[in-house]
Amino acid sequence: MKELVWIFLGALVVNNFTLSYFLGLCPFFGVSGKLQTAFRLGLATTFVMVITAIAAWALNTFVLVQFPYLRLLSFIVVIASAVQFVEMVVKKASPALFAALGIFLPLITTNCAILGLALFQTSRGYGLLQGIVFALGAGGGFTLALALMASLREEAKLSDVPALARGTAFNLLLAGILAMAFMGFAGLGSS
Amino acid sequence: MTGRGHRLDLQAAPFLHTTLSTPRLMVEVILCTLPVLAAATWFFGVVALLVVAAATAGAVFAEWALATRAPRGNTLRDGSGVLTGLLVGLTLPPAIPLWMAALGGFVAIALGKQLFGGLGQNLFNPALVGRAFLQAAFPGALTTWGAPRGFLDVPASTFALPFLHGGLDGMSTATPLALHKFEHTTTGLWALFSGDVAGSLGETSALVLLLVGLWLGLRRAFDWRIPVAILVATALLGGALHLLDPVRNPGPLFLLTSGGLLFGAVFMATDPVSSPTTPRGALAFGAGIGALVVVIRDYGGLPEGVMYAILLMNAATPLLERVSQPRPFGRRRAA
Amino acid sequence: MGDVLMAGAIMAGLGVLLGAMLAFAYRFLRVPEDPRTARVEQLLPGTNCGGCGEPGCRAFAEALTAGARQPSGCTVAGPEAVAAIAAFLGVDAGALDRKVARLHCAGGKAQAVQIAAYDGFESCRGAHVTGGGGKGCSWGCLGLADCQRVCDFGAITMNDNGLPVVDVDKCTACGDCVVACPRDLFELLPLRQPLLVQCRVPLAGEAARQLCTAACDACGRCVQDAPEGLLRMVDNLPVVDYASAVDAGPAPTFRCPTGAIQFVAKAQFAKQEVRA
Amino acid sequence: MKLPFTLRSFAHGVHPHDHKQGTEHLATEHMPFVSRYVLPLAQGGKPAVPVVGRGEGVRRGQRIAAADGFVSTDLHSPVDGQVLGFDRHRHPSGELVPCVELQADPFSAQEVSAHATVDPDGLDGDAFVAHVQRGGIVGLGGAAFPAHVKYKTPAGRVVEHFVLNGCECEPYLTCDHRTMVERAADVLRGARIVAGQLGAKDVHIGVEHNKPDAVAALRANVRPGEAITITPLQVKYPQGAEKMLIEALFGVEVPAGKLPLDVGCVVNNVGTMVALADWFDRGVPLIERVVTVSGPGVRRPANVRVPLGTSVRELLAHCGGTLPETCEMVMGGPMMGSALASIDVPVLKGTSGVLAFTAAETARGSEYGCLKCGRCLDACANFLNPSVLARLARAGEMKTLEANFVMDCMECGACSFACPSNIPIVQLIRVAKSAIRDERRKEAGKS
Amino acid sequence: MSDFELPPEPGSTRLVATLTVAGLLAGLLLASTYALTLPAIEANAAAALQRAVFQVVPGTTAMRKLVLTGGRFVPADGSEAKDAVAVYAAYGDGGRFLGYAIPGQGPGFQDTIKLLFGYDPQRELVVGMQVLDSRETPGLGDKIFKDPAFAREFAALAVRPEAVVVKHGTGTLPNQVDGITGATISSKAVVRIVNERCAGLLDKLPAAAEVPPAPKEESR
Amino acid sequence: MNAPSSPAEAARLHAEFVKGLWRENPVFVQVLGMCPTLAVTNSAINALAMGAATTAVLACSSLLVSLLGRFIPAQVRISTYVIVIATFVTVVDFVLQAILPDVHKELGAFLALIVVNCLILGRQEAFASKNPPLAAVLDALGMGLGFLFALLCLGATREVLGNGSLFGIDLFGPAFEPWVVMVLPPGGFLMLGLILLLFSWRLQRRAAAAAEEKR
Repeated sequence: MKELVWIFLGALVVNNFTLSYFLGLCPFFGVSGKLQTAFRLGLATTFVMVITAIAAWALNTFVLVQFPYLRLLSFIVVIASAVQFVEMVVKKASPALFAALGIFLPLITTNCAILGLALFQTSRGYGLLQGIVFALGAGGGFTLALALMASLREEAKLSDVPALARGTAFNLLLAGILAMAFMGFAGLGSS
Repeated sequence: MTGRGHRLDLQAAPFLHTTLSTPRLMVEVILCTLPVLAAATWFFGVVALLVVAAATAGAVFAEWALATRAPRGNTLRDGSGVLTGLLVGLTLPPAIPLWMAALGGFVAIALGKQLFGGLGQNLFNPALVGRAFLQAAFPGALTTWGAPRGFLDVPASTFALPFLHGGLDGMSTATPLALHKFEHTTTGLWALFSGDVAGSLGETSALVLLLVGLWLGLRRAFDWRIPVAILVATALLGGALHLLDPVRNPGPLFLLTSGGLLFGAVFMATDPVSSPTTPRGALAFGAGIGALVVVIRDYGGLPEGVMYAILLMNAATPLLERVSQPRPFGRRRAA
Repeated sequence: MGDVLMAGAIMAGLGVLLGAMLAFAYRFLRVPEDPRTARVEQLLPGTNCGGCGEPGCRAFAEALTAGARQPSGCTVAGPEAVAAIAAFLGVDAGALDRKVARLHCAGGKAQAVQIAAYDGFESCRGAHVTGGGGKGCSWGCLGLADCQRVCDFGAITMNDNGLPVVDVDKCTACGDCVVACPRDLFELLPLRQPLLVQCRVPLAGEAARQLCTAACDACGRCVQDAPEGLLRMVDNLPVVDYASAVDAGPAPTFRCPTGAIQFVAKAQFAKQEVRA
Repeated sequence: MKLPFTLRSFAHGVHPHDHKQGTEHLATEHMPFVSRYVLPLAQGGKPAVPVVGRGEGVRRGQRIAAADGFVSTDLHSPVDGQVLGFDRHRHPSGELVPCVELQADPFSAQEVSAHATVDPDGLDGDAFVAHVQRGGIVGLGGAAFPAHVKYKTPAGRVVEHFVLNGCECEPYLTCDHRTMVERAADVLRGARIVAGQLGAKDVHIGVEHNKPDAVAALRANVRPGEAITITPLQVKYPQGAEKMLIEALFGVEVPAGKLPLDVGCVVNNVGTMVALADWFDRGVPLIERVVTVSGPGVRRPANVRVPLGTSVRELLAHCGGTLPETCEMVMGGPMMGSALASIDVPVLKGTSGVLAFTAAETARGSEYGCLKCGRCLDACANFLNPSVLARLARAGEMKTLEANFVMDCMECGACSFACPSNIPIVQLIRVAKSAIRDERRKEAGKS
Repeated sequence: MSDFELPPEPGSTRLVATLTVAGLLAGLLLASTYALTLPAIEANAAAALQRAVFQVVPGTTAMRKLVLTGGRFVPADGSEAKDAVAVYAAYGDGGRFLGYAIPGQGPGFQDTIKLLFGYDPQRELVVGMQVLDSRETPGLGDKIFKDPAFAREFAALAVRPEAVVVKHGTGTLPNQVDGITGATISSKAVVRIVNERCAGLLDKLPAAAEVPPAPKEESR
Repeated sequence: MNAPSSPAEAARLHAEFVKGLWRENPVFVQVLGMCPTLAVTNSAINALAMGAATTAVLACSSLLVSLLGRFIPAQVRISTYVIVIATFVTVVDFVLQAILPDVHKELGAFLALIVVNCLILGRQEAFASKNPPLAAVLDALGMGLGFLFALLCLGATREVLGNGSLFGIDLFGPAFEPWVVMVLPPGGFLMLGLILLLFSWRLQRRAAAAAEEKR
C-alpha cells in the first residue's frame, strides 16, 4: 500500500512527467491557453494513460516476453488503435462526453507522455496494479501541471507581458519557473 | 465669468483619493526590513550588509537595464526593485560569494518581474524566483552555512570572482532544520527564538520577525490572513504529524521558529501581487503554504521547504482566486 | 530464424487485429458527418471573428455545407477563397458586394471645437462617459482610437488630425469598430457607392457650423444635385440610399459648403482638408 | 451617546474625509432670479413633451411640458416669463439635448402660481401616483428617478418599511443636511404622506452621525407614539446607496437585480419628502431645489435654493465666483458626480451640488501596476473584485467581465478612492459596462 | 481543383491488408536488426559489467557469475530464472579468490540508484563501490559517483553490524562513512543499499573455501 | 534516385534542403519536438546523438513514405507512418546500443520517444507523402540537421554553463562554479526560452531597421 502511495506521489509531483521528464510538452504548451480546455485535456490524457498502462502490461506479459525488440512498435500501434477505437465508441455512445473530452483524443495519441508511460512502466517492471497507479499519478501530474500552466497563462493575459517575450518564449520561461518550484518536491519520501 | 479663462479639465469620478500610495507602501516594507538586516548584521557580522547590498545592486541594475517603458529608470521610483533586492539578500547564507547574490537579485527582477511586465504583473514572488534560481544553480553554495563568527570577519568565498566558487567547503555548520533532519538533534528554542543559529541572513531571529510582522499587520501593510493561516496550518499539521512520529517529525514550536518560515510568512508570502486578493483565497493560500512546508520538511528530501511552498502556492494563486471570488452583494449561492 | 519469422507473425497478427478493429469501428461506429465540412473549414480563414454571424468558422462551415449560407457571407475571406469554397461546394459565390467600415465624421482636431480637456486614460468610451469628452460636438469622433485597438486586422490608423483612417484593402467588414465606437460613427458600407456623409450632427445652419467647420449644416444642396431618390434629408442630415444602384458620381458633393458629403473611392481623409 | 463604531452600518465601504464643515452650518439662501433659464426636457425618465408654444408667456409653477408615459414627469416653469424656443442646449453630461428655453420676466414679482392643494388621504393609489407625477417630482438624491414610479406597488407586494435616506454620505454635500435641519417638519410630513399611502408599518430615517443637529431636529418633530425611527449611522461611504442603507438599517441584502420593494422597503431621499409636502400642501410643483456650492475653488461656499434651469455660471457668480486656479467643475458629489465640460449648463432636478476643484486636489499621482493588495475588495460594498474587473476591462474581456458580475457595480467609486496605485478602476468598469450595454443594444438592433 | 475531390471509400480488407503488410515487414526488419546487433550489445553489457567488477574488487582479473538457487549460490549456467539474485565472484592472478561483487539498488534522492560493491569475505569488509546508474542532483547528490573521496570511503568499510553515515570529516571508526555535505540523503541511500544487500546476502555467500574455482576462459 | 534534371529543379531541391536549417528551423521557428529538445540537451554529446538519431529516422522514414505514400489508404495513413517510424527508431536504438552504449544509456527512453516527435510525423504528413523521394530526403535531411543544430546550440550552452565543460572536456578548471540549474529540467525551459527571446529580439531589431530604411 505504502509503495503504491509513493509510486503515485512520485509520478504526480516528484518526477512530474511534464516538468521533470519533459513529456507531453506539445499539448502542455499548445493547449494551456484556457483553463477549462486544459483541465479537460488533462482528464482525457489520464484516461488514455490508464488504458495504456493496462495495454502495455498485457503486451509485456502475454505477447512480448520473447520479443523485447517489438515493444516500441507494438506499444505505439496498440495504443494508437485503442485510443482511436475508444474515440469512436465515445462519439457514438455519448456525444456530450465526446464534445467535452473526446475531441482531444487524436491529440493525445501522439503525445510522448503516453508512450513514455508505457516505456517507464516496462523498464521499472511494474505489475498491473502498480502500472494503473503509476498511470493515475502521471496523468494527475500532467493535469496538475497543465491546469497550473493554463491558469497562470490566463492570468498573464491580463498582465503587461513585454511584446518581445510574448508567445513561446514566455511560456517556456514560465514553465521554467514552475519547474523550479516543483524542485521543492525533490526527494519526497526518500528520507 | 469669474472662473478661469481657459478650458476646464474633465476627469472621471471619484475626485477624492486616499493618501496611501504604492511607493509609500513599498517604503514602509523596506523600512521594516531594516530591523531584520540589523539582526543579521548582529549575528553574522558585516558580511550580511555586503551580501544584501550585492543582491540589491543586482536587482536595481536589472530594473534599470530591462525597463520596458521609457524613460529608463522610471520604474525605480516605486521602490519595489530595491525591496526585491533586499529580500533576496536576506534569504541568502552569509558565506555566499557576492557575485552570486548580485546574480540572484538580477534574476529576481529579470525573470521574476520584468518578464511579466513589471510591478504588479508578476505571477511569482520575484525575490523567491531569484532565490530558487540560485538554489537550483548553486546548490552547494546555497546550503553552506557559515557559523556566526567575528563581526568584521569576511569568509574567503565572499569575494570570489564571478563564475568561481572561491573555496566554499570546510567551515560549514548545519542549520537547525538540517540538524534535525539528518542528525536528529533538536536546537534549543531560545537559540531559535533569538536567532543565534546558522541559517540565511534574515531568517534566524524569530523575535525580530515576529515584532516586524506584528507591526506590518497592525499597519495593514499586508493581508494579515496570509501569515496567520501559514502559522496556524504549520502548527496544526506539524503538531499532528509530530504526535504520530515524535522522533522523525519535529514539534510545532520548532517548525514555527526554525528555518525561513517566519521570514517567508512575513515578507514573502504576503507579497500582494503574487498572493490571492480575495479573503478566502488568502486563507487557503496561507494554509496551503503551511501544509506544504510541513510535508516537505517532514517527508521531503530537503530540510527546508518554505521557498518552494510559497512558489508552488504562487502558481496555484490564479486557481485559488478563481474559486474564492467574493459572493457579490445580494447574490445568495442558491439563487 | 524462427524468431525472425515469429516476430513478423506477431506484428502481422497485430496488424490484422487492429486493422480489423478499426475497419469494424469505421463501418459500424462512425457518426455520420458531412466530410465536406472539414474541407470547407480548412478553406475558411479560421479567424473565428464571428463576422458572418455564426459562432466561429467551424459553425459557418457547417452552415455552408448544409446550404444554409452563401460563401460570400464570410467577410474575412478574400475573393479567391470564396471562389474556392463556392467551386468546392458547387454553388455560386453570391454577389461579391464588398463592404468596408466608413466613419460618419470628418471633425478632427482642425475642424471641431474643443470646449474642455479630457484628463483620463486613452479611450473614446472613457471620454464619452466623462462629461462628453470635452468635444463641442457631442456626436463627433473623439479621436482616442478605440476602433484602432479593436481592429484585429490592423486596418485602422489614427491620422495627425485625430481621425481614424480605414485601410480599405485590409478592412474585412467584421464590424468590430462599429460595436466599439461609443458614438456609433462607423457603418459598413458598400465600396460600390462612394458617396458618404461624414457627419452625424442633427443640427442645422449656424448651430451646426459653430460646432465644427466640417459639419453638415443641412443646406440640402446635395439632395437637389443628386438623382431623384438617391439622397434624402432625415433629421437635418442627408442619407444615401446604398441599396440603390444609381451611380451618381461625385456631383452631389460639388456644392457642399462644408465638405460634409464626400465622394470617397478609397480611404477617407486622403487629403485631410485642414480648414481652421 | 453611543460610540461611533457601535452604530449600524453596512459591510465594506470607505471613509473619505467629509469636507462638510464649510457649508454644513450655513443656512440655505435663495438664488436671485436671472434672465434666462434652460430646462432639458429629459429630467429623469423619458423626455417630457412641451405643452407650450414658442413665444408663449408662462407663469412660475405653470406646467410647460407633460410627462410622456409612465416613467416620465411633468416639467414646470421656474419663473414668470416667455418661451424662447425648444432648441438643443448643452446638458451637464456634455451632450446637446432638446430643452425649453425661457426668458424671465424682469418685472414680475415671481410669485408662485400655486396649483390646487390636494389632501393625499383622499386619494386612492393610482390617483396618488398620478398626482405625484403631475408635480414633476423626482428623487432628489442625485439619480433623479421619477418619484411616483416607486409608489406604484405591484399587486401582492407589501411595503413594510418606508425608509428615508438622510445619509448624505458624499463628501462636501450638505443640501440634505440643511433640508433636514431647516425643514424637518416637511420631511416628516412627506414621510407620513407616503407611508400612509403605501401602508408601510413604520418609517425609518437613516442619518449619518456627523449630522447630530439633523437627528435632533427630526426627532423633535416626531409625534409621540408615531412609528417613525431616526437611526444614526456610522459615517461611511456609500451609505446613501439605497441597498446599502437597507443593509445598514435592517441587516437585509436586497437581491442583485431586484428592488428594495422585494424586501418590503421603499427608499426615498429626505429632499424628495419636502418636495412632496410642498406639492400636496402648498400646490408648489418641483421648480427649485437646494444645491450645495462648495469645493476649494469656490470663493463663498453656500447652500442655495436654486430655480431649475439656472445656469451654473450664474450660480457660481452668486457664490462669489471661482478661484482662477479652478480647473475642474463637478456636478454632484465628489465620489459619483460628473465633471462639467462647460459651466454654461443648467441646474437640473437631480443637481445636488456644484463643486469647484483646483489642480491641488485633482492632480493625480502617477499610476502604478496593480499590486493586488485587495484594498478595493475591502472598499467594494457590492462585494465584487474591482482589481480583477479593472484588469479584465483593460484587456477587453467582456464575457469574463459579465461572468464576474460587472453589471452589479453601482460605480460608487470607493475602489478608485482606495487604490494606492491610482488605477482608475471605476472609470475602467464604467467604460466596460457602457461597452457591454452598447454591444447588447447593437446585438438587439441587429436581430 | 483535383484537390477538392473526396477520397473514395476504401474497402475494409484494404485497410487490414495495409496494416498487416506494414506490420509484417516491420517485424521482419526488427527481428533481423535485433539478431544482428544482439552480440555486440551483449558484449558491451558484459564488458561494462566486467569493468565494474574489476573496479570494486581491486586486483581482479577474472570473474564468475553466481546465482541464488534454492537458498545457495551456484555458478550460473544459463538455465537459471531471469530475475534470480546474482553476485560475481572475483579472482586475482592465478585464480586466487578475492571476493564478491554484489549488485544492489534502492531509492535515492531523485530516482533509483543502481550500484555494485565489492565484498571481501575473509576480511569481512566492503572493498569498493561503484554507482552504475542514478539520477541524483548534479552538483550535490551526483558526488556519490563523481567524488573520488566518497568512493574511497568504501575501500575498507566494515559492514557488521552495519555501516553508518556521519557528518563530513568526522568519520573515524571502520564502519563510518563520511557523508557528502549537502547530499546527506544520497550518501545515506548508497550506504543503505549496501547495508540491505549485506544483511540479506552475506550469510548465503559461499565461504572462501567453497567458492567455485576461477573460470579458465575468462582470465586475461 | 535520379539527378535533378534542370538548374531550376536543382535550385528548388536546394531550397527544400536549406529551409529547415534556419528559416523554418523546427525548434526555433516551428517549435516542434520539444520533448527531446529539452530532455536530452543537458550535454552537447547527448544533443548531438539525439539530433543524429532523429535525422536518421527522419530521412529513412521520409524516403519510404515518399516511395509508398500512394499505396496507403487515407484511413490508415497515420497508423502506417507510425509503424514505419517506430521500426526505424527501434533499429537506430539497437544500432546505437551496439556501437555507443554510453550514449545510449544517457539518452535512455528518449531515444524511443523519437517515435512521437511531432517533427517526424509532421514531415511525413506535410511533405514526404506528397513529394518525390529525392525532395523528401533532402527536406528530411534539412529539417533533421536544423533540429540537430538547435539541439546542439542548446546542449552546448547548457553543458558549458551547467558543467563547465563541452563535449565532456573540462573548460574552466576546478575553481569554476557550475550553474547546476542548467543541466536540471528548469534549466532546459529557461535556456530555450532565453534563446527564443534572443531570436525575437533579433527579429524585432531587424524589423525596426527595415522600417527605418523605408522612411
